Amino acid sequence: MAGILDFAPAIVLLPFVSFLVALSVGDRLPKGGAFAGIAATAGSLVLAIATVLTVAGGQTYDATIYTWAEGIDAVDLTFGVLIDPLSAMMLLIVTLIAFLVHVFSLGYMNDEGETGLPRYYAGLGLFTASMLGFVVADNLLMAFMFFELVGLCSYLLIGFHFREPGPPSAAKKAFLVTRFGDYFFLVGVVAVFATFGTAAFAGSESFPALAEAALNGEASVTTFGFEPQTWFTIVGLLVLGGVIGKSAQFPLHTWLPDAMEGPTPVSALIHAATMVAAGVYLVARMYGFYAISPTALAIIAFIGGFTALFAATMGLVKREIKQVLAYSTISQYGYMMLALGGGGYVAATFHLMTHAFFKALLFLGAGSVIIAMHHNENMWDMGGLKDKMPVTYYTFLAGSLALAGIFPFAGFWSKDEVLYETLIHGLGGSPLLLGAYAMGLLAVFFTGFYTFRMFFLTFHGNPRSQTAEDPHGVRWNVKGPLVVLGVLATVAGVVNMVPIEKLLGIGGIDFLHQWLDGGFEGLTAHHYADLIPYSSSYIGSEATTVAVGAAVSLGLALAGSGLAYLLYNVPEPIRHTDRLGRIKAVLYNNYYQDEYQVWLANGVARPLARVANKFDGGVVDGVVNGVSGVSLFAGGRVRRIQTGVVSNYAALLTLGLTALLLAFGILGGWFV
Amino acid sequence: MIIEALIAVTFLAALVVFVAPDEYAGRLAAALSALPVLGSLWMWAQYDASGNALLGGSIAFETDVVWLTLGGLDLHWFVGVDGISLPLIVLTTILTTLAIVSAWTPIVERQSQFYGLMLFMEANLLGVFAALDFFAWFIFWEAVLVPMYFLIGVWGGPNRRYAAIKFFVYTNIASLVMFIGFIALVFGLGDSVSSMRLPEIAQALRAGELGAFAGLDAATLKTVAFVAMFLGFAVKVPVAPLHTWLPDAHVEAPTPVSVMLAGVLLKMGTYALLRFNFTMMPDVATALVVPIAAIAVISVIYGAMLALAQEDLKRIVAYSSVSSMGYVILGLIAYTTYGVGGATFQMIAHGLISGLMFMAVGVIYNTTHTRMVGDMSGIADRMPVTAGIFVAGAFGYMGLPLMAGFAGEFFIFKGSFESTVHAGMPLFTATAMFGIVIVAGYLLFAMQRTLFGPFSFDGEYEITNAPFHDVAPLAVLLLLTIVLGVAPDLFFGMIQDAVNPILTGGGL
Amino acid sequence: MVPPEYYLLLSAAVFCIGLFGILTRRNALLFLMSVELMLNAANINLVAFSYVWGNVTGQTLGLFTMALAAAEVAIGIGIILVLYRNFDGVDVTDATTMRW
Amino acid sequence: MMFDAVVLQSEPAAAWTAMLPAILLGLTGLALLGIDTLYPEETSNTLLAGVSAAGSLLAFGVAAWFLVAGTGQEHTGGAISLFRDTMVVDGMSLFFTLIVTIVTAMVAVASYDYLSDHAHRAEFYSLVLFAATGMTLMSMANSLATVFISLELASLPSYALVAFLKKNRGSVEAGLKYFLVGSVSSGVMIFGISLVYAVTGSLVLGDVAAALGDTEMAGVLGVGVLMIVGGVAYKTASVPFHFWAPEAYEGAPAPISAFLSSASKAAGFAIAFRVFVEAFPLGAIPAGVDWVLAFQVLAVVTMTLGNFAAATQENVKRMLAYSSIGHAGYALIGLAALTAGGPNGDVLGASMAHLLVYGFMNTGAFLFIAMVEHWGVGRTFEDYNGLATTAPIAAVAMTVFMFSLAGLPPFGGFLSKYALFYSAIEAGFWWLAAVGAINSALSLFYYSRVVKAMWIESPAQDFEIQSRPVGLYAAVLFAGLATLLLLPGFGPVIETAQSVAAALF
Repeated sequence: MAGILDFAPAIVLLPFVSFLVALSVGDRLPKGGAFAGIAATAGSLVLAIATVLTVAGGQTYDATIYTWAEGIDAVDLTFGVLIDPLSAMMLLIVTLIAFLVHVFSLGYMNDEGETGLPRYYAGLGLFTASMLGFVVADNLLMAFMFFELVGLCSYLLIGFHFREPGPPSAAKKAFLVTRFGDYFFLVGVVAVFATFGTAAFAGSESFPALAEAALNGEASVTTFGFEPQTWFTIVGLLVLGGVIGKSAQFPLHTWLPDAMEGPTPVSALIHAATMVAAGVYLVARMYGFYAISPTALAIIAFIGGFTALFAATMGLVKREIKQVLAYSTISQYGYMMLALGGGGYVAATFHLMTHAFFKALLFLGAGSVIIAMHHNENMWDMGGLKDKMPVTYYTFLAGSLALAGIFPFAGFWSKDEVLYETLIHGLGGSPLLLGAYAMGLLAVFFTGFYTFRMFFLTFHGNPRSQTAEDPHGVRWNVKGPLVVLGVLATVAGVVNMVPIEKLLGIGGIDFLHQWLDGGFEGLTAHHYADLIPYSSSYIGSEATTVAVGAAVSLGLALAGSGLAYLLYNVPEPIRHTDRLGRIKAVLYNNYYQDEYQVWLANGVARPLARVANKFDGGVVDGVVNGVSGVSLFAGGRVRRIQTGVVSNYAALLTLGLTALLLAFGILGGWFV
Repeated sequence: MIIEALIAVTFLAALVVFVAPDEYAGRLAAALSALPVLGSLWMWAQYDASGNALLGGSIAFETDVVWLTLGGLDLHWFVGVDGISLPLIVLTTILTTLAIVSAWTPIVERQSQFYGLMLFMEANLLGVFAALDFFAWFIFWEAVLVPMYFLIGVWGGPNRRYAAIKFFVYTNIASLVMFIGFIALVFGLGDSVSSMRLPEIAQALRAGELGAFAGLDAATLKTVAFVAMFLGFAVKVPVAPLHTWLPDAHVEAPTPVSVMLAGVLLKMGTYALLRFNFTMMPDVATALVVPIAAIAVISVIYGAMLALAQEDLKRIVAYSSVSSMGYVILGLIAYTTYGVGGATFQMIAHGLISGLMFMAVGVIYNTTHTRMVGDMSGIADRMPVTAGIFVAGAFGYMGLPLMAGFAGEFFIFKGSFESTVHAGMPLFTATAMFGIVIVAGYLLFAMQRTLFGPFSFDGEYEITNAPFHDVAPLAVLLLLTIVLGVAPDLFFGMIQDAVNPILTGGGL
Repeated sequence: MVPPEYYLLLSAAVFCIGLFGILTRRNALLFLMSVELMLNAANINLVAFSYVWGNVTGQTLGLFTMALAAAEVAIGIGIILVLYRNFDGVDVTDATTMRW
Repeated sequence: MMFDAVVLQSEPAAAWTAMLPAILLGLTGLALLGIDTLYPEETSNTLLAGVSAAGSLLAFGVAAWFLVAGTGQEHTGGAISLFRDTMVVDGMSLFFTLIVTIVTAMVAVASYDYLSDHAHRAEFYSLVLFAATGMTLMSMANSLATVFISLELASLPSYALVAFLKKNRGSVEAGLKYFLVGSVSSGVMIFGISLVYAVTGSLVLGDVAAALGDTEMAGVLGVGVLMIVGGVAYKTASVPFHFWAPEAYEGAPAPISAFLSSASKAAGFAIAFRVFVEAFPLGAIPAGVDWVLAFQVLAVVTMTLGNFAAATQENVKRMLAYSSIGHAGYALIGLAALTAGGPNGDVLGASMAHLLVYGFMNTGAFLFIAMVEHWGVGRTFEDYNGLATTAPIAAVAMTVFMFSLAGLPPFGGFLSKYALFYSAIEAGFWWLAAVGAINSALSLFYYSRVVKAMWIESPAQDFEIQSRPVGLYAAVLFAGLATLLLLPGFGPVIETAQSVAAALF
């Protein structure tokens, strides 16, 4: 079928071409190669839409397009494209966000007279290409390779302003922390190869399928002396390491707030569509492998729930607008992990999508604000921007409502389903899940609070600084993307209105469920639903459960937002969080997470290295030099025999001869 | 005859350059060194052999004539290549040319001697990788040291005398130990071999025709010889704790020499380990798997930790070579297609990348006249191209996918993880793999402190973009690294083909 | 007749006297004389055992030895002469410019 | 007793010619004296050097021709023995003649420049030639008597040559020490010979061996044998009779140091090999008299002492002197690794081949020093700093000598040393080979110090080289070339050596 799906590789290649263009001749192009990037991402977007439509038509695509290393008497290592509902949806999201970010960059970078634009657009292009490659990857190795390239691009873009001290350090931290996660991921990849002899995602010979078969005793795989169940859990957790790193889950979340040093559009790209999304997407991609391991699922869920709450609390007290958004990102991805761990595959995907929209929106909105504020990000210097930048204001409002999970904005639906899935499976006999659910629920309140604290501080009240008095205007290339995303953030929820369906009994409006039920055998939501080790039970009936769950979460969200409204929607807001005292200090310092990690690097690794160095110079090399020293000393002694006095020579000569004579005489028994 | 032609041409080139006047020497040497490059590429294009040269595979470009007879053993002039040696020959020729070009700036005195010695070394290196008779091989093997000794000693840094003599004596003693070990094997084989041709000896050993010698029964003799040869080669590789000559040599040596040292000379050790220990005595190797794997892991982690402690960019790269070579050992002991093949591939990959890194450091040094991380910052502001390539090379060193380093390392990890020689291999592998985190650590720190941040440099030198002929070799190497990373099969195919025969039989 | 062992003992004694002289005398000339004693110790053996074995080989060599001894002395005196010139003295222990 | 004369006449005329090389050398020496007497005033240095070089080269040519033609070897009817078996011409004697003559030739050519401003050149050349005659005779001596006489014939001129620089304290001191130690050693040796004669009643090596079987005076024989070992040790500069060597080599004129350390040493080994193999064969010797063990001890001690002492010298010439002691230790393996019924031909042959290669590389090294002395550069390592910049060609040659002496490929010294150790292992003495190997590894350190000084160090004071001594250059370059070519060309050498050595057993 030489269908549109055969052009899937082009989706990846177009941004790559723009990368090459911007890198090679970017400085000779207008706008530093921006248009190349826009054109490329637009092309990818079009292709992605076409792809989605085709997939909607029931087609899927899985083909090996390049053999990276052909094994002789060994497995081949290949690159392939896997297009199924999940990847198609993700392609759409990524290309859309990337396109909008490119457009927005015109306003944020070009209009602000940044230098080094070719480098910037080259980075964006490569970033997009890597992420798209990761999305369409049809096996774990290819996924890992593009996963790493994503990491590289984040390094390059976060460190874009390399002449300042901050960005390079942040970039280094981002790469290093995620590298730490990727170490486990790589071990996992190798382990998957060693266990199953393949790393394919789809098909009967894919490793999730083989793992499932192995558990049912239908296939035999190398499990290195473990129970298959245990070994699969171990492998799954190894791969999870990469996820935790990239998706900034506890305890590897520390890099993400620092990554705010990068240009804001890049932050939008990183948080909404590319790097951070990659982790969650990976779990969804190989969900069939996690679904068979209760332990892995439980751990994912708990990490997710904890991160959601943990990050939300830190978001409460931040001063910079981007910092708040950063922690909200961490927290939101926590929700997705929670859903995945809680068996809510669809919910997670759903939240991934909605979050992509409203978080991109919020970041771009923040970018717009930052332009207006002449790159001052401190919310306490803002205020009263409401009337000066209405477009930004309203779109930002939509985004905030979505983030807070207020009905009927997109965030509400997805977050509600996340919590709902977790709840019912928790009730189904998994107290751990209930715990995670509780944390998620609590986080909803905080989310509402910090979101609107940010919102009111930024837009309402009186201007608290000169720049806030008359902010710098923004042009179409900023407003356009905001509007698009604003609409999406508002309405995207319709694709999966499960509560409505459940409550009003309107069938068939859970489009996303149906969507994700398509595609490859073994990669469908149904299949996963059969796999997950949870049973569901309800508070009373299913409908009541839905209602209760929705009501509770919505209530909490409203409560949080309301509190923020009371405290901060005043002309002269004061720093109420100071009342928290010590707690605020703890929160503001992110629970001293960075401190201990920096300590691990500088307080443990480096001294250890220095000790090793001393040992190497002193002992190991000392032995080497010692040997030569000893021989030279011996030489110095030996030559002393040569006194220079000929009589001594005669004496020594005689002695030597006599010694020989005596020795041999006794030996040979001459004197008997 | 192409191999003889290659070696002869290089020797002649060395002679010509040695007597050429200084002002042309550099250009002349570069031009002449292009001939072997073409030759080796032609060989690569024409390569038609298959299998392992030592284990009965067909040998490409073979020549075999008797040289002299000693104690009933024929010494042959026996050269030829297989899938293992050919990539290394290509690497050698290319790297030499690039190193010569990169020498144009830093080498200012006694140039004709310098370039002559470089070419002389290249000729011997080609001999090392092409020779299939032990004696011819050993003569080339030792002859490589002589030019290296001068290159470090004459054109090196302030402490060059110590470094040169240390390198020279240390590696020579190592060769001696190895030599004794091998000769013991030959005696143990007795009449079952009639010459010192490696294939003959390898096949005899794998066929278990080793007898007792010097009061040692066959098994003990084999183990002793294995250990002796392993130690001898381990110094060259180098493997911790026999590595201490390396940092001194690297720090003192001028850039192009470091490039050759890290790029090719270290590979002599791993190549010899593969050809001798692991091809000829797989049974002993697998019996000693735990200590060998342990040594590999220690080299990786310990080397990386040492690199983390360094302030001198060159020392950083030098120690990270120790770390990377540890991976190679790990791959060799795995006895899987991906393990041994990956190790061989990693030799090429590391040759390119370490060459790239040393050259990049050299280019920075040419302008700043310092290599100390603390002495400069924000260099990228003044020399963006160099900085860009430096960053790319550094990421290559960290094993960034689609660059040669990742291919080599991943092959090794995969191969050694799934290796069946010992139940602990997955654990060893996982431990060694942590090196990829540490390497990222020290390279990122070094780059952040030297290349990025606000520009500051407390030296009287004007810091500007490097001349084209300094940057060009870097670009070429970067390109090659990426090409090999995207299409490893350019070499990996023939490598696997030559490696697979090692993995079966011979007491495995 | 005198048993041959006696000749051996005699020659050994002479030889040892010569050796003793070499070890104790610092005067080059006396050194030379002591060497002569050693040579003559050998001559005793040669001549005596030539008689014991009833062939003249030993005696012939004895003659040669005497000649060689003379030649040696000739060279020796020459060297001692230049020694005297350069180190103004014939004490063999004076010449120690080269050592170790 | 008239029989000697009678025998001489009754000898077939052809047999005479077998000694041609020795005779040629002797005649050349006489001719030089003749020239000197004809032109007492203006004896041309060129003429003298030319004649002596020509004479020794002629002798070399004849010996080589004999060797190729197979004179005195199995396939042409075996060894040619003369004068009632007191002299014998066979492959081995010819082989050593080759070494002696070629070294003599090189020394003669080199002396041309070295003596350019000295008096008494004719004496110098003729003494060299007479000593060389003695050395060739040593390689032919087949009776303890001829052994002793030829040895003295080689030694006496050497004493004079070492002390040749009469105004130079070093030279005189060297001569003195060489002479005193030498005379003592010859005293010891002749006494040993007399004891052996006392036991066996014969001096011809073959007869001695025959008479060994039924002796009850094993003790006396043992003492005699050990004393002969002493005499040999003196000639080959082995412990404990090596004490003269460092001073003699350091103090003597450099060409003479080359001459003694190469040719004289080789000749010493010639008699050692022949005497112990022929007169005290392992089969016949009484169990108590284990001279192989003695040589094993000497070999180990000698090579170790030589190398260790050389490692810390400041004076290049003295370092070379010690290194030549070390090499004597290596060569002694040829005797130390002999076994009844072992591969003795290989062992002895390997040792001979090593002596040949050593003849080139060591002579070359000393002649390089002669060149440096000729230039008036000092003798210490520091004085050699930066020589490569002023005299690169000669420096390359010296580098070749140093690495070859260290046994480094790709030079002749590597193969000869390898062959030596290999044959030792072959004979079962792998520990001897191991000691040798360790020692040569250590030796690399001090040899490379010379190289380091010449190439790596920068000259302390930049001296101007006024002259390019033709003779010295010719000799040094010839030696260097030979050292290099002896790697690919080692095959015929080792094969000849081992075949002619095998003929002894």
